[in-house]
Amino acid sequence: MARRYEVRLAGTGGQGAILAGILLADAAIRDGKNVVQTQSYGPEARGGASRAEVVISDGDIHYPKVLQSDIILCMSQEACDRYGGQIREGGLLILDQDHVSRAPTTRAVRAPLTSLARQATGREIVANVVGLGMLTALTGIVSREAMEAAVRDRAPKGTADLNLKALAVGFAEGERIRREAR
Amino acid sequence: MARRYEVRLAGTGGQGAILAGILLADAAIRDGKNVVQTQSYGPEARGGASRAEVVISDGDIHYPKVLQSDIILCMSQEACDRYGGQIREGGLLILDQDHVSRAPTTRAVRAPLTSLARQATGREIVANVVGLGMLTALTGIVSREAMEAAVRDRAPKGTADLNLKALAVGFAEGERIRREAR
Amino acid sequence: MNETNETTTDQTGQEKEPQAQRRLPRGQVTIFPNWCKGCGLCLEFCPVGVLEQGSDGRVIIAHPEKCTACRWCELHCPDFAIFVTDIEPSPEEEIA
Amino acid sequence: MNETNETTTDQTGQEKEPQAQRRLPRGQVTIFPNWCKGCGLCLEFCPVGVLEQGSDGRVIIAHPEKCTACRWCELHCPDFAIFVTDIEPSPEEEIA
Amino acid sequence: MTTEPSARLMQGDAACAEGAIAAGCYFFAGYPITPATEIAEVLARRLPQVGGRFIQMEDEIASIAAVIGAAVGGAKAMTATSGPGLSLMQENIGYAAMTEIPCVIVDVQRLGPSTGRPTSPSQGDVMAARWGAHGDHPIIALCPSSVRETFDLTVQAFNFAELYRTPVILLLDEVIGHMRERVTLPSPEEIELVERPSTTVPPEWYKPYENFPADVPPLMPFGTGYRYHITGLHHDERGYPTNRSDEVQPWLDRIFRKIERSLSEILLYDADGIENAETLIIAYGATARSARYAVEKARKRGREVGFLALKTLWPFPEEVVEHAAARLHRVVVPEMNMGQIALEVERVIGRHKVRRVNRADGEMIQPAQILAAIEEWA
Amino acid sequence: MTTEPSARLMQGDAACAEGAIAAGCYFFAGYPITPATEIAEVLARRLPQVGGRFIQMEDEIASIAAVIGAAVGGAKAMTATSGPGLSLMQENIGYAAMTEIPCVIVDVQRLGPSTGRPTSPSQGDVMAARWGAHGDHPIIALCPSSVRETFDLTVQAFNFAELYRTPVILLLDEVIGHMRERVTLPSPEEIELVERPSTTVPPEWYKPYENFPADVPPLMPFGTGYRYHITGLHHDERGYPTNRSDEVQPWLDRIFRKIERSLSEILLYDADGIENAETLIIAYGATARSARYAVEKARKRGREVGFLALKTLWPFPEEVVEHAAARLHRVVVPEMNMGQIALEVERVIGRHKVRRVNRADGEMIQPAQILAAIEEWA
Amino acid sequence: MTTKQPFNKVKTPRESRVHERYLRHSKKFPNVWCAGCGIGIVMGSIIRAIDDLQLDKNDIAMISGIGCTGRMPVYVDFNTMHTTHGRALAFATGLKMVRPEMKIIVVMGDGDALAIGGNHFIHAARRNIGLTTIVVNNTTYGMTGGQYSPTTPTDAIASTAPYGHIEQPFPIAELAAVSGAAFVARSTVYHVRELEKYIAQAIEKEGFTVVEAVSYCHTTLGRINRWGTAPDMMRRLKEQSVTRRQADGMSEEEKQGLIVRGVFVDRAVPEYTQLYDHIIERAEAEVA
Amino acid sequence: MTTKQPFNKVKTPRESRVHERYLRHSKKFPNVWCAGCGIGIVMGSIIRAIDDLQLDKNDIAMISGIGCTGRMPVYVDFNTMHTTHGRALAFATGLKMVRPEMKIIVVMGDGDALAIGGNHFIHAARRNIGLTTIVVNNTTYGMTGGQYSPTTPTDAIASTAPYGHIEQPFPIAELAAVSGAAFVARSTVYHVRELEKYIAQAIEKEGFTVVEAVSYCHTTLGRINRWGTAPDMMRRLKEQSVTRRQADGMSEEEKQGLIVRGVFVDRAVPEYTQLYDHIIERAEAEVA
Ligand SMILES: Cc1ncc(C[n+]2csc(CCOP(=O)(O)OP(=O)(O)O)c2C)c(N)n1
Ligand SMILES: Cc1ncc(C[n+]2csc(CCOP(=O)(O)OP(=O)(O)O)c2C)c(N)n1
Ligand code: SF4
Ligand code: SF4
Ligand code: SF4
Ligand code: SF4
Ligand code: SF4
Ligand code: SF4
Ligand SMILES: [Mg+2]
Ligand SMILES: [Mg+2]
Repeated sequence: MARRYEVRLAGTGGQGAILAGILLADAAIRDGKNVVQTQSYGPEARGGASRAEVVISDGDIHYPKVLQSDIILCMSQEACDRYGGQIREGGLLILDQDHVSRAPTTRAVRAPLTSLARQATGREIVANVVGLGMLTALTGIVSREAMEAAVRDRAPKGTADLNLKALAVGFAEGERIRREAR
Repeated sequence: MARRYEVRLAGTGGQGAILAGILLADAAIRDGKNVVQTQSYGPEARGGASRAEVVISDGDIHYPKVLQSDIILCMSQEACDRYGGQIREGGLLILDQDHVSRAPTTRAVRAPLTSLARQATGREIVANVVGLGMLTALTGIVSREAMEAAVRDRAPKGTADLNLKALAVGFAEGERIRREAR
Repeated sequence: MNETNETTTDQTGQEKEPQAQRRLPRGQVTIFPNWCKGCGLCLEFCPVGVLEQGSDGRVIIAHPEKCTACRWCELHCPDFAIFVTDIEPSPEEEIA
Repeated sequence: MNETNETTTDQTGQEKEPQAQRRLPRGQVTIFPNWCKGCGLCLEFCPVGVLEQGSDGRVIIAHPEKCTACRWCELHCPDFAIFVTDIEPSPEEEIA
Repeated sequence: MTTEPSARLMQGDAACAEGAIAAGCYFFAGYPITPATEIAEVLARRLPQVGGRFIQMEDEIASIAAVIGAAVGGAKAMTATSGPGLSLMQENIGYAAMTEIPCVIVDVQRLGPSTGRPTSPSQGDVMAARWGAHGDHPIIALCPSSVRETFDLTVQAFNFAELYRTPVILLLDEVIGHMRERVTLPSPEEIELVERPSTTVPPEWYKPYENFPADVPPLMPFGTGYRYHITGLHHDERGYPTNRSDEVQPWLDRIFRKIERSLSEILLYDADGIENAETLIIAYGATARSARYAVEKARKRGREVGFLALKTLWPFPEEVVEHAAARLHRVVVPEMNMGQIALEVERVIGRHKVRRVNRADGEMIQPAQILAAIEEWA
Repeated sequence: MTTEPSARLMQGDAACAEGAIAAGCYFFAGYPITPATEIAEVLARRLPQVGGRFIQMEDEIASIAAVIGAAVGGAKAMTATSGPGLSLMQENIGYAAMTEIPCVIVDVQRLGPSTGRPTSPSQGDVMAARWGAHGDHPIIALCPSSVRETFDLTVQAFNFAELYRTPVILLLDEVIGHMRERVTLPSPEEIELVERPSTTVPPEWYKPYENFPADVPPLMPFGTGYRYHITGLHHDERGYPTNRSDEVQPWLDRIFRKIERSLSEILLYDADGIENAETLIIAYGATARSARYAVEKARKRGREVGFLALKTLWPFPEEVVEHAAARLHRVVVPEMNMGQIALEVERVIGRHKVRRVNRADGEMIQPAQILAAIEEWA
Repeated sequence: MTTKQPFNKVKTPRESRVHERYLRHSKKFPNVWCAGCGIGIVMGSIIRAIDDLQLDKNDIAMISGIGCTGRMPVYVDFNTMHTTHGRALAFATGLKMVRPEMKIIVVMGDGDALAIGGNHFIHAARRNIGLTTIVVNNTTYGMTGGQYSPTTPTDAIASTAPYGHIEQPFPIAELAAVSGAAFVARSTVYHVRELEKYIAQAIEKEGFTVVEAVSYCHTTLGRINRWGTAPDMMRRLKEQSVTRRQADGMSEEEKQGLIVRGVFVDRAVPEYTQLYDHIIERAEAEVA
Repeated sequence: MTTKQPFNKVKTPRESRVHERYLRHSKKFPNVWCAGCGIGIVMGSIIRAIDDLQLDKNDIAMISGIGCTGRMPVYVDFNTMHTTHGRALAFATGLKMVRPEMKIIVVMGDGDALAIGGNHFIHAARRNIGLTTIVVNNTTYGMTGGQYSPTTPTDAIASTAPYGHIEQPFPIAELAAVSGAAFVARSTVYHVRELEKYIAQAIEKEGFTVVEAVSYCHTTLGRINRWGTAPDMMRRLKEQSVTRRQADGMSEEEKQGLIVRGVFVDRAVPEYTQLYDHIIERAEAEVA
């Protein structure tokens, strides 16, 4: 079986975890990869905690859910409490430190996604895309161009620029962290 | 198995075939017999052709429908066309000659039940009970007292006398025919 | 047009004695006995008593000559068992 | 009772300078931050601007002293996260 | 004229209504439908005579809803319908299973599918009774084959409903529902009644969906001081909605367990001649009468025929059937449908042992058809 | 970034909607319900773009009714719902079966019973799809396990509906319906479409329920000059109500026969590794994905595992399963329910060969559970 | 003076023997209804109205639910459909959506239309979809034998109200009006000419239209309440009904128990399928 | 002049912190509703009304169907039941029949009450059974994400009406009135005091009573239509509503799009379960 990458994106309703999952999945397709994105959320169509799961592979993807995450992005404390510990040995845990104070491991990557979003765009709502930028930069699981193309095409009408800006900020932050880690 | 008597009473909706079946069944119980009465009729609860079947026995009655009739009372041509031929060898077929002109056998007993009812009570509606009286007299399948008691108890409110009169007429007519046949 | 109400003119303009005219049938009633269920609506509401109940319960045309072609019966028969045609006086009648 | 509208009497009958009275808090606002979802209803409709949005999105009591105990906020908070008690002037205030 | 004073002529539908009254039914909600209407009509007269309440609702969905509502208020409650109404009730039958509200649903089966032939009998709703509602849940379904059995099983249906906090479906058919038969009803003392179990814990401690110690926690009626929550969402032991999968499966396991562990009480049937049988007949409802007739005829002809008349259809008496058929190679399953209980029989004893006898044209299975199946195979 | 231009990310529900459009669906009526709402939302936008019509009705009963009405007008028509809605639709699904009106009903299964957990997956409606409506009638039910298969089977569902004049139920589950997956849709030329057969006989001779020569008489749309009658009552060949039992059974036999004689076209499945298998896994829907994962893992561990992924659930592929399991003693049937297709598998191959793997708590069956069943038994 | 009929000139008004052109009389008569039932009278009014309007039979559909009234479509030579109890309007809505050019007449009993079917009734009215609904209001469930219906008069005895009925009846016309119907009228089977006229108006009008045809069921509710024969009940309709104009001058008490006949609503509201055509235009423009 | 709060005499009006006595706050908060949703405001009004009336919590049942509004019962410390979509009134009818002494409050969304549940709504009103119905009318299906509902304004965009909505909305209050309700009133979540008053009146009144509480759903329909935040939508309620008295002086055009607040019906009609008591008396007399 081809290598499976399993990504989990989690937050509270309205933080855009699911949109982030869709963007990541879309980018993977642009990179010629196979991908499956699933999700779970609160009552019926709205509200509550929400999470997206993205499985990326070069081959077939049978089981569509995450078995053990390679990458987790947590945008709320609740999400971190619930999923933060389920990362595989050597996996990457990204936390929005504006919302997460306690983490299950010291090896998590922390960044103030929400503040970065606000500073760069004036809108906290794009913190998810900042996170995606970081994730892209830190893992290379999808290419930067694919991610940009995905954001450009899929961002809600009239918000493409805003989101691309957020993505760039995230990407830069990711790059910075990578450099520092080296 | 104890002897089963199978009786079929048939007419068009409104002629009271089913009520006749109930009265006969009730009489059989008063005679200490076992009895099952079933019925079939037109659309949903009302109208259309209707027929009642009564199975009387001293023992258990398993199959509740008529297999081959011992006795048939036909109050309409349609009923006679449909059921008249299904009588067992040696069985009794009673026809209301006011409504039935063609019969499947010459050995049927014919009587002007409707006219008798009208003459005796002024109401054609009790032709069914006239028929029951005849049937009782001709077959003895139930006792006259039981039949009278059934009619007395079960006739629609305020019509007991009317119905008893009709029964008596039918009984007399049956006796007459029996005498003649001897 | 006329001075009294006692006489009227028919459509041909011919003067007629009212009694006679009233007796003259203006509608011809037909019954399909197979469809008639003998409900009694037509006969109970026929304004002039054309119809009666037959011995088999179905309706019969007892007084055809009385029919005024009002068509109450036809319009109300639930079974389309009765209908009425307008009759124009036949030549004989016209000269009667 | 008074000749001008400029001064009023409080319930104790004491005369007061209106400016001062208006500044006097008449309601005490309490917030349960755990229940507040930061919807903004209370702060947008508070007639006197008592409330503001905190950095975590939840509401904070920025100007407690302005509260007139109108209870708009309490009655409209969908999350029962804010309530208001009426304050009777404390002894110090009464003699202030 | 030698009348036994208590013997009387009674219709199946009326026996069902009288059985309900005898069982302590306090509330009936329904919507007319042939051939079940008579049950409503009798209860419209009878219930207020005993202080109970009858209501005709705007449709079948409302009827079963009202029945569940009344049961939550503490009443023994029932509705009655036929196939089309059963289809409409399915969503709320599932609700009753989910919330574990006792109630009785009578389905007097007529010929389907759809409007079919309303005055003709059928046994076409057997599988719909088990599987009609979406999602997984157990159900109890009983099926009488005489007027007296209709009375008895109606009482039993109420008892099971209360004992196991579950909807119970009583499957009559047009033959049984409309048939009048000589019947002697039991006296009130002879009738064993189950009253709804009550709790002794104080209201603050009450858990309407408690997993332990019993599998059937008592259901306290609304208005008695026990304030709690009922929901068709998956819920925790207190009845509050839960999103935790680890609270769902235990609940589901419990509601299946509460039935399974009481199978010996729930599974009702009559068996005879099983021991020496060469051929076994399995039948239920009106068809059991045809079958019994055929069995007696066949025995007269010297055939060793065993007869299993099922009264409990669901849960399906797997062990009973397996045991009865163990030694045999020939099992005949006559049904007024295209083969429904036969599927279960096949599942339990293997497809190739089973000879189905079916008709779904609105006529009873004739004894001759069953006889032919016995002979053909012998 | 090496994008194949036609590959795209698509949600299962959207693929269902696009499949409908590709199949020529002209009319959709529905009522929102999680997790099927997206199908309606996509079609509300898409249908009028292609000249079709969308309506949101007041409930699910009205939705399926409107779909049947539209189909009578000649339109390919569909509705989509989830378990609670399926329960409500049952009466009219039976009507469609009785009147032989082609239509497609999508049920995106969520965790039941009752309201259950609306955003969680389940396969709890498999039996309800077959048996939910009262009375006897056949049904076709298809079940995809990927986004692309959802598209394909939606097209297939319309084709079967028109070919066999029958309601077809498409059983998705929440995983498949809400999942987004890379998918390359077929081009229009690649899609095989069935248009409703038409008659050449003059209107006076037209018999909408003719028994011969074909088992599927053509259904002429209202408004095309063929005036005839449609009824949920049992009817004769012209469609008029009949009380004659000798007209009922032939009709019933025909509607079963029309499906049975086309089993080779209707039964869709994927099989692999059956020949040398020691253990067989039978799965469908989202669970087929868990199973496929487990199968590959088990094979890596050296086990000979056969895999049968069912796409047609009803009619149940008896012969296919019997054949696949003939040599075997171990068949594992994992399902997100308490065991529904397992019942059929048991019926066909015998209870004792079957190992059920079930969960009905709103979580997918995990590959490890299936693996364990394989190992445990090996 | 004897009538020699063969020599008379016989004038058959066009509408006379109208059934020969509109009924499937060959196979399907006599009909299932009880002798004297008003449903057949309504059927007559409908076919005469259609004849007046000179519509093509191929363009007409008649759809019903279940009940005695629901049996009507089988007799008429249109595109006919006998659906499930209460759902006729929902079936008809689907047909209308895909065949907007057809004239669709939905006939229902009071139970069919307003008990189990009440929701579809108010929603079809709200949508103002182009269907003509004819409710034969015999104030009971005839088919199942005289149970109380949503229009049974308070205090009547019914087979499920042996001690007297305690519910208020729906005012059908008013309910349709408040729900949004474009045309609403009420008449009775006694007033056949008026009924026919209202039915013709309703069929012609675009949008959702309702004609309540008050009838009776002498064999069930009538019998239980000892209201007499079909002619007796017909007489009651005549005596107990007034026109809207007559009713306007009456107090609420005076109106109690009376059937008010007339047109209650006749307004211009855009019809649903026509509005939907605009949606298609907009959508097609969007993709173009 | 600084406020030394500890020394002030603090007066908590009885109704303040009323949630502490009526809500199951311990386990069930925060609630599921989106920030700023009006459903919580209606819940507040209901418990304050109940507090006003000094009812015993054991005698109160709150029953709902499915929807965001349908989630209300889980929070309140009464006998509570969350039923199936649209059927709450039918469940409540059964409960009322066997527990006539209880005060039963049925809370439903506009879809729950009037789409799938429309029939039960008009029939409960016709029967005049003693239930208090509170319809939280946010003019959409909130729970499923902003589809059009029976009260969505014509021309609004909804997730299932991407090209604009072409149906007329139901006038809930008028529909309840014509169906037979004993008391009908309408207010909004802006006018909480009024709402609370109407709810109290509705609970006290015997018979079927309806309070329509106009709300909004900013996260679904509001977002799709760019109607702004919860406060923005709250402002619209304030600006777009008038009292019945104000409306009386207006033309139909002027009233278009306005929310008319007030009591629409308040009449004496005998309540169903009380009438049924007489049936029982009659029946018991018959057998005695
Ligand atoms: C779902 C369903 N419920 C109940 C019935 C039984 N049923 C048949 S007709 C009818 C009512 C008939 O009353 P109405 O609609 O007023 O028509 P009428 O016979 O009076 O013309 C009922 C309840 C049915 N066929 N289907
Ligand atoms: C039988 C059934 N159909 C559909 C649904 C899906 N559903 C849940 S809530 C809802 C509508 C909610 O709208 P409304 O009643 O107005 O309540 P709100 O959420 O707006 O308060 C729907 C359609 C369901 N749960 N059950
Ligand atoms: S109205 Fe018609 S059916 Fe009735 S008696 Fe007259 S002709 Fe016969
Ligand atoms: S047309 Fe008028 S007058 Fe002539 S028979 Fe008919 S009802 Fe009588
Ligand atoms: S109204 Fe309530 S929830 Fe909203 S911001 Fe104010 S305190 Fe918080
Ligand atoms: S009580 Fe009135 S003044 Fe005080 S904070 Fe609340 S809204 Fe503002
Ligand atoms: S039962 Fe009543 S409504 Fe039905 S046909 Fe007879 S008279 Fe007419
Ligand atoms: S979706 Fe709308 S109605 Fe539901 S909680 Fe959110 S704002 Fe309220
Ligand atoms: Mg009626
Ligand atoms: Mg709503």
